[in-house]
Amino acid sequence: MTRKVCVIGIGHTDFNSITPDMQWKDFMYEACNKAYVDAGVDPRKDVNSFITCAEDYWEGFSIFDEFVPDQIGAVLRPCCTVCGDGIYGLGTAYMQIMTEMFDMVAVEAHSKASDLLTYGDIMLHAFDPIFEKPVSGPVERPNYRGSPSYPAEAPKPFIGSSEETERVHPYFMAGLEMQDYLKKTKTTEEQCAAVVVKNKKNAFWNPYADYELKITIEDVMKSEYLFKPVKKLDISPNVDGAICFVLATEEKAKELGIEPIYLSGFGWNSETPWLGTRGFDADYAKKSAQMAYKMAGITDPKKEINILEIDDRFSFKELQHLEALGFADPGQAGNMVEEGTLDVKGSLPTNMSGGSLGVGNCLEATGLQKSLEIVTQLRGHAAKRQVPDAEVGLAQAWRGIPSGSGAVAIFRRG
Amino acid sequence: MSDKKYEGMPPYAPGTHVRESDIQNKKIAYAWWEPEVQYSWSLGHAMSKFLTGLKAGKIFGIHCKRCDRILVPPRMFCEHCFGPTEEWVELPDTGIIETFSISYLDPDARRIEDPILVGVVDLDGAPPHHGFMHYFGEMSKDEIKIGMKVKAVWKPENERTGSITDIKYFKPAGGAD
Amino acid sequence: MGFIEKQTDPTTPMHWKGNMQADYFYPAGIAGDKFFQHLKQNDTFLATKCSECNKVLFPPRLYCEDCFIEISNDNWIEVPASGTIRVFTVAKLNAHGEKMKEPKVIALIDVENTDGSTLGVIKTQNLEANLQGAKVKAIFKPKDKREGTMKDILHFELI
Amino acid sequence: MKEVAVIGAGMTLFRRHLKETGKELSYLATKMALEEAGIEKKDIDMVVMGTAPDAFDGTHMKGEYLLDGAAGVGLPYCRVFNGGGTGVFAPIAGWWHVASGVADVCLVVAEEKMGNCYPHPQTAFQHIWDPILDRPLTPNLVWLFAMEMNRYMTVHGIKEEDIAEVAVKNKRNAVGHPCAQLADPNITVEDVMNSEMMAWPVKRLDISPPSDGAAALIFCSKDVVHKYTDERIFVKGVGWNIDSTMWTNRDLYFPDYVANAAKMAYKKAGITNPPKELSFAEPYDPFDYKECHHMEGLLLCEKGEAPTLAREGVTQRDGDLPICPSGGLLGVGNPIAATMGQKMCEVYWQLAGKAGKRQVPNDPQMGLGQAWGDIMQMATVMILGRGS
Repeated sequence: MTRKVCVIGIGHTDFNSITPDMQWKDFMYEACNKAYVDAGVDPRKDVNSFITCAEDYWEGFSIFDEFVPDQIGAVLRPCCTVCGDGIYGLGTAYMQIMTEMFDMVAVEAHSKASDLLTYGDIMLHAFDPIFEKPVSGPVERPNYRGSPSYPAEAPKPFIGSSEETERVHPYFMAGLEMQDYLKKTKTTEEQCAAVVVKNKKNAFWNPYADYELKITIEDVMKSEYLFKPVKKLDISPNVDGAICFVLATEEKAKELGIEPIYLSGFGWNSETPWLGTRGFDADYAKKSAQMAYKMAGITDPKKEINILEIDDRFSFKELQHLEALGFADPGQAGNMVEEGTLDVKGSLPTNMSGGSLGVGNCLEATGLQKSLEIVTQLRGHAAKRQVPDAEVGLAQAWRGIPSGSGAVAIFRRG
Repeated sequence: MSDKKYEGMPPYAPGTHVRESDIQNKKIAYAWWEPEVQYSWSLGHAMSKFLTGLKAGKIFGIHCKRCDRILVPPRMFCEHCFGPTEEWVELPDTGIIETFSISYLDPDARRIEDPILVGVVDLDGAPPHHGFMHYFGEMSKDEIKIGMKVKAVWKPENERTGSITDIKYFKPAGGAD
Repeated sequence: MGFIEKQTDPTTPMHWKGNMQADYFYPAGIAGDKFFQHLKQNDTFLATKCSECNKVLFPPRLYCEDCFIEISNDNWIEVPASGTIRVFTVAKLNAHGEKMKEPKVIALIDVENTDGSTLGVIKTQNLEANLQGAKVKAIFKPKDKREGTMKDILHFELI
Repeated sequence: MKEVAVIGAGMTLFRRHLKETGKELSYLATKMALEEAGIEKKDIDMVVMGTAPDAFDGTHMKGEYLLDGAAGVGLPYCRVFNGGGTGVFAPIAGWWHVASGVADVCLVVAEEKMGNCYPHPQTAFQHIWDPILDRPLTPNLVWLFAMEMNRYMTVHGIKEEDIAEVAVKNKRNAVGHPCAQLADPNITVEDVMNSEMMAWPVKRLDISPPSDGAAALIFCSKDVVHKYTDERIFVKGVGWNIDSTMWTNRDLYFPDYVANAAKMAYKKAGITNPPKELSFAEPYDPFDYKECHHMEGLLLCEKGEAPTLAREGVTQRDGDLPICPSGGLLGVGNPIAATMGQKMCEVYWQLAGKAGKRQVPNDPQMGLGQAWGDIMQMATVMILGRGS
């Protein structure tokens, strides 16, 4: 018999713009601990494999995997790091369980964005070093602070001097992509603003959301252009938060007496890393959804899926992703948000958690934050933001600038 | 299926070797980049207390009651039982050398004449093999050995900053093994 | 499980500073080397054409990422260092999140006679203008100052 | 669970600096593996990238940067990473992609370009240490190994000369390897013993060099293997295990995590007597003592016995238990994740009888590859074997 994989435990920390009282280890421990208690399992006895989703430069270590096992319960157990969004971790756990080697797998992802003093510079470091990075500004360190010294016998083979003094913030890519999206689909900036209004409003009903705001479309339209056409309010601000999921086989869930929420499909896909060759149609979202739909046996997503949590790290991304995932025809997602289709009472409630605009951008934990909301909704635990009769939900995340990669997970109530 | 004749796999070794001198003489095209990558990690309660202790000339461990184990360096949870740790314990600043190296390399991999003695101190009062990495001093490279009793040499109080370097090094404490 | 004690005194040490600083040199690669050696001597670009899908790839590559075949030496073509602005943005923040001394106009420029595009800084006085579809050309450093990097292109200018 | 076969492998030259970009190296290795398997990009369902610290190549989210060279454009592509363990962990991830039934054909690419970090990858290694406890002491990576080697030697009373035999063996084995960076047919134990002292007990020739390089491996499900090849080489077992971050809270003389990973893999492969049932092994040998340490962790000999086996020639290519017939990291080079080339690619080539001058005699049936990573805490093990 083929196995079925389900979520048996979820746990998360509070989401805050800064969390100075907790080291990353304590922070991860808190989330994992809550997930293990939620599932009623002992990580040292019951969980067979552990996965963290992290990138070195988001953490400040050359090998972050070193600093993981203790706080997630993985000492002397199989444990690994997946360099991707949290949904990549869920998919990896799914595959590990399907090999029949493991019955229970924990997946952790977190953002400790407030540990980063140079967020923009770190993101710039992800651009192609030969053709793209140099366009952003000077190649020499603009503020030379505390860098290592060099042996005299190896003078720096420095080249590429310029008269510039500062590097541009990598969010300029969002400006380029948003303009391309507006141009191609005739979506308006007001429609993108409506996404901001909706998600910031939803955040009021989500106790862990950190960026709730009562504003109007006019307020958003008046906010400053930072990367035209991206305005300050179109950008989701960073937040700290850690999330842990415990996945297991259906049999294990039954043994534990837990009402399972099935992870019935996942998918991920990547577009070219060359910015100049990329189509900017969120093709990664389209292809990863196709993979997930196929795995979950979904043929008509519009009819079969009740609730969505979609990457909205920039407001236009929510609309672009809705279209790529097949919930709207190109250029139509903007109308959906204006007509209220995406509200809690609409036919396709989207980002009830408040999304990244309302909760905050939690870097590689974004996909798990989206999945967290879907699982909470499918369990019927979402209180004031509860979508009635939600049976099937979809979580989607993008890996952020400058990548063209993203992942999708589909959850189903048992 | 490939019908290559295998004289020794890999069948070929693609790649173009570049010598250090080719780079210095700029014989190949390349790009340069100096990333600005800075962090301010939250210390958390355990490390905060540990560093505050060092500043006061004390080494703090913490007791896991379930495992009956003193953890040093301290942390707020025990990685073995996954439970919380509870009772702060002040440990003596003595121990034995768990292992060591005699390093002729400085941090940038440059050679040095006067070797650095470095290793792990297995602290007294903590379970066997529990301690931290530090320097050794007031002993020669011929004297240092595993199992040797050592004692911390602290910086003067006004020079301490709340860092592992508030201890200058560990010196011989006298008495063999 | 959980914590018994937490940090309650905000005057105790809260943070530890550090970095991951290092300097990097990136060989431009087999294709990149050819491109930049050309750029040192010429005011034009090189691009590569995939013999299978016939796409003209810019920046030039050793291989076509879709067809996954190597691009042979005779499929290198010379193209003008000019193009059309596909999209642009006026960036006001620097990497530290502070206001830039002067807003920077960055565009994705479809390079003439190719299927690819490049990021480029546009020198323009009018920050309000819609630059979509505008024709631009690369302005280079003088030949004797060129080092074979993207920095040899000072900026792009509207034609 | 699906049985998983290996159908192709590839690797590039290993050198301190290579002219190719990381993308181009990934392409060259991938291309070789595709050619050997006789398939094209369109046949691949999913891609796994294994590449170690971003701080070597100097690109944040390095997996995303490399993906076009690894045939990842338009495909499900993900990167796994656990320091030095990645070289065998990426194949393990490739295995679960296929074993789970999610992919029929999975490409695994491993790449590293340590030369980008200027002037020396040592700068990046400084950032693998705990920022609060270790980095203020400005540690050098070699210290870590020196401390572990010292502990290992002292507990068992092992002589440096015996450990040096390992470096001699591997650098000589590498002579048959076209990608090798440090092959030396004439090296002797005296050469190793007289080489420059780095951090006692570690000397220059005890260490593998930093390198640029890439490797690739292709896995497919048993259901489809007949389409591609007549060879039948299967993944028999996998195992991985991690120990605590607090490396100063355990005795370094024996790697429990290696033993755990090995037991997991042996159980899966149904192996009860590893030294007898394995035809050869490729344990991770970034330092010569590590080969011994890992042989013991892999339960291939008693604790403290491995250097004796090296001295007595048991681990030579024509010995009873050939260890690192590829030349290992000591001979071929150490581009961290790309050491998949001397580990899993080599095990495949040996079992397929394609290892040429490096071929282990007597028709090997089962081989093991192992890597080790993070801060002396991660072990990854994979066993390949011939099947029908």
